[in-house]
Amino acid sequence: MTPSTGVKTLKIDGRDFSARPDETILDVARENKIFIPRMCELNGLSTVGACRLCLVEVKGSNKLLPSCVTHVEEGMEVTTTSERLTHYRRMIVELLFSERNHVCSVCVSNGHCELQNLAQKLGITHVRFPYRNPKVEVDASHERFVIDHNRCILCTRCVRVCDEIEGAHTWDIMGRGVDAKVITDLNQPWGSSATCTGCGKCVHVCPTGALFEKGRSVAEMEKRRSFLPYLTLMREEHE
Amino acid sequence: MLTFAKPAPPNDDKRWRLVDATMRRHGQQSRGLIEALHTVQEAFGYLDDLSLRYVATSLRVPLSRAYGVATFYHFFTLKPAGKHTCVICTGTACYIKGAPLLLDAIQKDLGVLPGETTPDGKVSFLTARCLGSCGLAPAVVYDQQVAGKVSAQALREHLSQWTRHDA
Amino acid sequence: MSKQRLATVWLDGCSGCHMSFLDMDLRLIQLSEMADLVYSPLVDTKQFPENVDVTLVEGAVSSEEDLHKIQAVRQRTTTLVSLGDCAVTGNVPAMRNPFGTKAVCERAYCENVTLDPGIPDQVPRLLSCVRPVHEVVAVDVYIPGCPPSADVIFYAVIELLNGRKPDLSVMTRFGA
Amino acid sequence: MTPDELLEIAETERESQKRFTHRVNVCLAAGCVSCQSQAVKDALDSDIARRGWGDHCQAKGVGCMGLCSEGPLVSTGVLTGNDRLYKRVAAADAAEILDSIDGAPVSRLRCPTDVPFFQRQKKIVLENSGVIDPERIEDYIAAEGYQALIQALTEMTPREVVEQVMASGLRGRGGAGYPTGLKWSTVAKSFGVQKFVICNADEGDPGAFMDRSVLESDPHRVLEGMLIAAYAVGSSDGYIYVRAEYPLAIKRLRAAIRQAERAGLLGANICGTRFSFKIDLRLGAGAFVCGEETALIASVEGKRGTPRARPPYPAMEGLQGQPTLINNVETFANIAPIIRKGGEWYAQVGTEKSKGTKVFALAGRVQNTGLVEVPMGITLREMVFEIGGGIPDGRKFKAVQTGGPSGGCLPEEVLDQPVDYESLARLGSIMGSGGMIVIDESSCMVDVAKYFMDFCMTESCGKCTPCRVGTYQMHRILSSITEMTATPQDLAMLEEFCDLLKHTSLCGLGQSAPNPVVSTLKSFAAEYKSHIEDHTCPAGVCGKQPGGART
Repeated sequence: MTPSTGVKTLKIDGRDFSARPDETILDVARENKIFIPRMCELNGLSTVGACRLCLVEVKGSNKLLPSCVTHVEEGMEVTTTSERLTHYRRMIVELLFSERNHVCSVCVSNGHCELQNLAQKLGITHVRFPYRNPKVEVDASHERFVIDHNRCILCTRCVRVCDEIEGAHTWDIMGRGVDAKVITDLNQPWGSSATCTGCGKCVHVCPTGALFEKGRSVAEMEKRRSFLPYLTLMREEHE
Repeated sequence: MLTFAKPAPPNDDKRWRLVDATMRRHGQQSRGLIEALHTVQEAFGYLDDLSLRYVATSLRVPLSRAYGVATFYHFFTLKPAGKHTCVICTGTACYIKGAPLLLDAIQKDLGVLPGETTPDGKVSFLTARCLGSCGLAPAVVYDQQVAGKVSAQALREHLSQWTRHDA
Repeated sequence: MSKQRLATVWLDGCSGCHMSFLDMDLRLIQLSEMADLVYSPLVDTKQFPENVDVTLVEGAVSSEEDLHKIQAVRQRTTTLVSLGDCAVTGNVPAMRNPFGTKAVCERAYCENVTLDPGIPDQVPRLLSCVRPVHEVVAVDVYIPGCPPSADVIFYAVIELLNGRKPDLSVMTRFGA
Repeated sequence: MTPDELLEIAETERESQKRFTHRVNVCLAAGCVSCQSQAVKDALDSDIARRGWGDHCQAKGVGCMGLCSEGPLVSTGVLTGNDRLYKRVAAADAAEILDSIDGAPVSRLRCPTDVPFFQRQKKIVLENSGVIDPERIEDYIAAEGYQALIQALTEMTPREVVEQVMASGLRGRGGAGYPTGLKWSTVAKSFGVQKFVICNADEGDPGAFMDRSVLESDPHRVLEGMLIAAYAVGSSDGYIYVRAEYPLAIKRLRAAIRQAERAGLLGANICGTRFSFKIDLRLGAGAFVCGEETALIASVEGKRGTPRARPPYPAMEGLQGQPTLINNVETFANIAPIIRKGGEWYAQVGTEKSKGTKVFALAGRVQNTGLVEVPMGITLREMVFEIGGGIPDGRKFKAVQTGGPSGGCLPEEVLDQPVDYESLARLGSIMGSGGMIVIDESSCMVDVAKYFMDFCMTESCGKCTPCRVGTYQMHRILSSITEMTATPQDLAMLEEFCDLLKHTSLCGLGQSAPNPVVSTLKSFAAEYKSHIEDHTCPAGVCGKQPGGART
């Protein structure tokens, strides 16, 4: 069968797939249950290509390409897992662990954390680089939620869900480099934010225990994300 | 239809007119944010919550985005500057030609780190990535005046003039 | 074949890893057939002996005493194992790092003390920064977990005593 | 303005200039201004008035004369061929210079011009620099200014303009060396309701000041280049993104834009054609990463200057999602002469793959520091030892750093290699925007590598993980080496990070951040070794100077 106009055929890990031209490599992989690690990408949000975990090898390109923002092309041959990719992914996850103070054993998200799970999946049993141990705050001023910057990996999912889905744009990033930090409004206590609607979407898209509901103890914070693709689709239908 | 009214300036300080003019020139659009912040800093010396809030709401920029922009660019400062400012250039040429000695001297004499102001508010100590005056390395800017080939001794003397008898 | 020499060391940790070690229950007997426990908080040896085949280290390196101890242990051990998150990551003990030693001591010995507050001088001096074991000495095997389960410890120790290097990432993880 | 009107202005200006049989040019670019050259100019002005010489003698403020380290620079007799250059001139010297104007030169101030520093240069970009008054459009027009624009608008199709730029072989002078003609042609062919032309004047490399000098010395040339580009690609809106740290350049650009608008060279229906173009300034605010195209666009849009993934490239989807041409100052400054004299004329200069000239900011431990323009293909040795005049104070050469924080440090062994895009890349550095810092034996190469890593760490935007945290970890290792506490394992880890950042970072800043480390590890491995194994710094810098202990 020949593909209809516009449909692209490509190979991922040696298997043949067809895809719409507006799909990314990651979209196709996800549809077909091929796991590509990522932290900043979340189905239903815009993509930023920031965490660099979803880099893949594409035949003919000497650069590694972020699968979340790279659109499929006819005849593309993609490799999602290789020794080299795993090596880089491990280093990136180790960097994330070394950046802030991730103490899994006392974390509300222990056992439900994307960072923790990915570390295990990549076979990381220790972090080879010294921990940075920055002094960052925990903001519990919101009546229902808490942000613990110790566990934030700056994936900006909260920023995007608040802007794109809720439409409040309460969150953004301040500063730059390793000192960057997510903030609410004018870097004020979350509880005093006039723009926050308290919808809690940011909490549920957060991959780690950085954003959580009050009253949750160690390992008790399970996140719910199924609402997201649904909301995004509803939104697109209305537009 | 939802109407949007531009907020009134926070107070009757005349300098808001300058800020308003810049925002008008950019069609009250969010893309004028950085230019508006430049004007605020030029007029008031620094950006505070009041001005950030005013500019953000006038240009319909989310507050967190305005704050994010203000803190992304190192040229902007959120704290009032001291009476005098001393900028040490730390560009490559200046570094090679002894800027570290100047940094050391100023940190010892004033007891403040780059980006800080002395507790008495007399001197702000800043560093610049490159003033483009590499031919004059190491370069220092004393209150907008560029000085070239500065020695630690000369720097100390200049600083002591500011800190000693300051009318 | 003579029995191998096994040791366990307790640095800055809650002893939960040692509890988990004890949770091996009957399997401890199986273990004792393969190895002698030559040093451990669970036995009465005072000095860390020479020529130890496998040493399991619980806890992070927090004080000068920890530092000296782990250096000696490393010298006298063939295969050094970081057991549990404190040894592997610094974990809870390392949560003091962002605050600095002084603030931590004051909080612990002065602010929260009503009777005779004051920083004692007879306890080992704290290092400025709590560090995982591998940042101080070379580590051969890592067993993350808080604590790692008895099953994981048993599997790891048996493998090591049999001269194999176990891959533990499938069985345990940080915080497990 | 019509072509004839332009010629008339040029003619009138030349005539009025002829009146001045004696002229004293004073450098009023930032380097000399900071050595009080304005006072020199003022002294000359008042002395000329006092003498009643106003009808035939003029003190003229001009742009950069190049030898910044010897400023303030003053020249006389440029028109008569009896030109003399004076260095380190003070206001008190004004009378003496005027006294000598027809006689013997003032020998104690004289700066010889028959030396390689001046003789080896070939000026295209800087042809007006130090000659014309950057604050007067008439002076630019008298020096054939805006002729290329008129020529393009009245005699050439946009496509022909692109063809000339293609034929010139000009490559982007901002660093990466992408063929300018190809970029123009992509933007020209891209479809958009609106197209933008942006001049990248966010000269961020520490140790580079070429763009600043061009903007201060000859701002109209940059405007003309942008106008021609806009015509070629079909754009009506232009921006100049200039560093707020360059107040003089901003002032002169603003004045130049106003003058060009008044002369009908900017705005609607330029020269009576259907071509309209306006230029607006946008001030950078101290973020090196905004030199990256997509970050620059974000910044022009008033946002945080974080880069995004490419493709789509700005040439197709840039500012406001529209096709956008971004070139740097020096690239635009090359355009007018290319159009005026033809692409083939330009292509005769330089090497096979790197055409034309390149402006370098020569600085560091070298006798002559300042701005030089040389043909591509000149060797590094000629740059350092002939033009630069070698190393002062009897010290030994150690390395020359090109390309700033994205470049590398090149050792003695490669000094005979030519300066062009390919050679520098092959040697492990890059052309970059044109900073060239000479390093002598008094500097420690590990410390230099740490300096650049510190730069990249603080300039990282923080968006992608490898750059945000990787630069921090690399800087930590380099610090431990300079503090003599590093182990061989740390060095191995450093190399792993070099590889990681190069291959996984989102933008050029992160991808090239390891370059100074890689190049020093390659050429100065012994210095790393002695820090780690013998705990000594061969240059005696680390652990002693504050530079060694900076965080």
